[in-house]
Amino acid sequence: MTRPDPDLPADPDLPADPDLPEQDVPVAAGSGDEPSLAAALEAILMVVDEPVGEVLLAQVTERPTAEVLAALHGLAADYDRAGRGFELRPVAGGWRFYSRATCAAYVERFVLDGQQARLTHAALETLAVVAYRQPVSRARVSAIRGVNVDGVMRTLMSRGLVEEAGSDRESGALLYRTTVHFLERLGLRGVDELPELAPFLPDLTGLDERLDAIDETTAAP
Amino acid sequence: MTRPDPDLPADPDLPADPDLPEQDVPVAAGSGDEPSLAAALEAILMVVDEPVGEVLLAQVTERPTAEVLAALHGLAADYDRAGRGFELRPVAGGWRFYSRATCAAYVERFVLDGQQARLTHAALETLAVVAYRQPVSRARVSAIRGVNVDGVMRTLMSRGLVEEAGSDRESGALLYRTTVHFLERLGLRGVDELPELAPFLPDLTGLDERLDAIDETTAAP
Amino acid sequence: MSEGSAGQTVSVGAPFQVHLGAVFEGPFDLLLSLIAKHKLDVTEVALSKVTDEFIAHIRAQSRGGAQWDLGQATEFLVVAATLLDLKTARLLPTGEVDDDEDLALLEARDLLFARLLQYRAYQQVAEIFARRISAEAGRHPRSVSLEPHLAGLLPEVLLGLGPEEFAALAARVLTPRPVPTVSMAHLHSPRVSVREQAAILVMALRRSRTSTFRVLTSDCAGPLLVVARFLALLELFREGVVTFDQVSPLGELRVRWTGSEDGEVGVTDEFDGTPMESTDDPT
Repeated sequence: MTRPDPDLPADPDLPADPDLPEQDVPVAAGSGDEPSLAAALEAILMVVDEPVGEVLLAQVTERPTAEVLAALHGLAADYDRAGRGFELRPVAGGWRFYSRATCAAYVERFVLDGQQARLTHAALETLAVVAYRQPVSRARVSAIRGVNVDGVMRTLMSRGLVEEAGSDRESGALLYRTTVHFLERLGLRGVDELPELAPFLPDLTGLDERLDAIDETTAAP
Repeated sequence: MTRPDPDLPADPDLPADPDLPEQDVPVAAGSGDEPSLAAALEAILMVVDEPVGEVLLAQVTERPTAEVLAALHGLAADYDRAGRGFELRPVAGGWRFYSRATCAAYVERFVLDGQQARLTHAALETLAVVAYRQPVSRARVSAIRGVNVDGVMRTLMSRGLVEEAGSDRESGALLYRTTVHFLERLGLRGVDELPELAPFLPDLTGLDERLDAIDETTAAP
Repeated sequence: MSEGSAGQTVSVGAPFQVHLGAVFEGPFDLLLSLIAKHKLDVTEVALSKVTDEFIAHIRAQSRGGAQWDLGQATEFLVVAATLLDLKTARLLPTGEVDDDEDLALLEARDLLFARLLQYRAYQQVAEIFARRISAEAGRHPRSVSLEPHLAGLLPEVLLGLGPEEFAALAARVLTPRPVPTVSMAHLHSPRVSVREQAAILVMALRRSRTSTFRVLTSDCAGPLLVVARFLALLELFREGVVTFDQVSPLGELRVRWTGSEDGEVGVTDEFDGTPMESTDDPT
């Protein structure tokens, strides 16, 4: 602790740092008191505790959605370029401030639940099947994976990654889907952002009917 | 507003150096993967709910308090100059990001527009668990609902429906209970007026044991 | 049953696994690993080439004295039977399709092949999921309480429920979800001898000449016995005293006795040695 730095009394009039490179950011509108759109968005996003869609942001700021979207992307790029400790990202259907991954080591000393239990292979595979097939019955997931998935599905539900989604009209089987939390964990805007399954999968026309037959064979209690 | 750090005794051996260089204030460190001090501070403050004091920030970033303080002031000045929608302010107990006062009109409109007067389904369910299990820890509520309830609990508290109720003697976990305001909203005079659950319940025998088991399962890292 | 690595958070109904240095979850996982191990493409050839090893691993599993979940064991058996069929077909002089049985075999092969490819696709996507999740883990969302002056602006909250409805909601939330499977963890697996089971099968088949797997296992008290009978059947097949056929894929597995009317049938006791590092076999 023998650093040469004094315990500097905080200077109330600390001058603006002339070396700061970020003076050209387009945030300041310069038009009197009225804040710029970018500043208004920043202010709103400061108080949200869940992702906010650009449509709602457009309503509140009374600006066209396209303009709002452009401003959001502009801010996000601005933070990235400046290497700020936070980033603005579209996740799970909306925009939200996140701490930057490179700063994770510091943040995690404050955010206690930062370390989430790792998912097993079994859980990840089951999650993948649910994600691409939702809404899907447990029996169907079992048939695709070739193993009983009851335990894994329970784990996924208790982790808030999968939830019930009504029941199948014909069979009455409970159906499952992925949650918003799943999107957040993967950093996806929506399920439509999932990588294409097709490159990994040949044409499997008719396979589902066959799997249904297998469902009946193997899913019997 | 800003004052000398009262927690840190000035080191008499060190010469005062009013010209402490602020090379860490610029956010972009440019030094490889390691984030700059300013970026680390931004990351921490962006995700921490409570104000954080500079001494704690200095500990976590392993930098002298004076340097941290200078960086914080540098960031605050930077945001002010750029007219960002957020500001970094020292309040009682430490530093925190706030929405900027000049953007208040937008933020208020958002809060009023965006947050419906009606509670979400998730919030209602969480409230129900708190009401019938109070005083109860957040972990227990999470275990019962099967999802993380931190955000929802915050909402319930900010809506004045739930409040803190001391801490558990054994685990030290914070406990929560419903408020008088909650009872009023429900038209009841006391918690004892909540309708009995029994007629609605199939059989709760053994539920608590199961929940304890769940607690153990989900609390594991 | 294993190091528990695939089921670290799964306490009930832990998946059925087979050892091959690593832990496998399900027949497709095992098959794909075997194919990868031999640096084969996923083709029909690969399927028939890895058949022996696949069967060997089922054997090794049973030798471990592990408990078998019937639902999961079934999948292994279905795949094993299909693989055996494929292998048998390749041993035939020609690959020509000249009767319904061959057609059914082709269909079974295609189905197995398609399921294997489908499973592989999800396995690959699961890897992408894992990468995304770990990339995402370093980012933390801002999720803070409302600044006090803003919280004061919030309109009076509307519960929208009366006390009775609220109680009903609470009851529903507090009711434990039905547990979909019954834990068998408390059951001890009795020791089962494949050789003994083979003797039972020989008696039954000599009497009836033909039978089905379903009938042959109808008196089995538990999954372990079913598996032991299946393994015994494989042994008998190896001894050349039974043949299998399956009219439709996943349909009834028919067993026909082709051995002698009497005399000893030599079934090895390789399954019946001392259980290996079994933790759940009380012995």
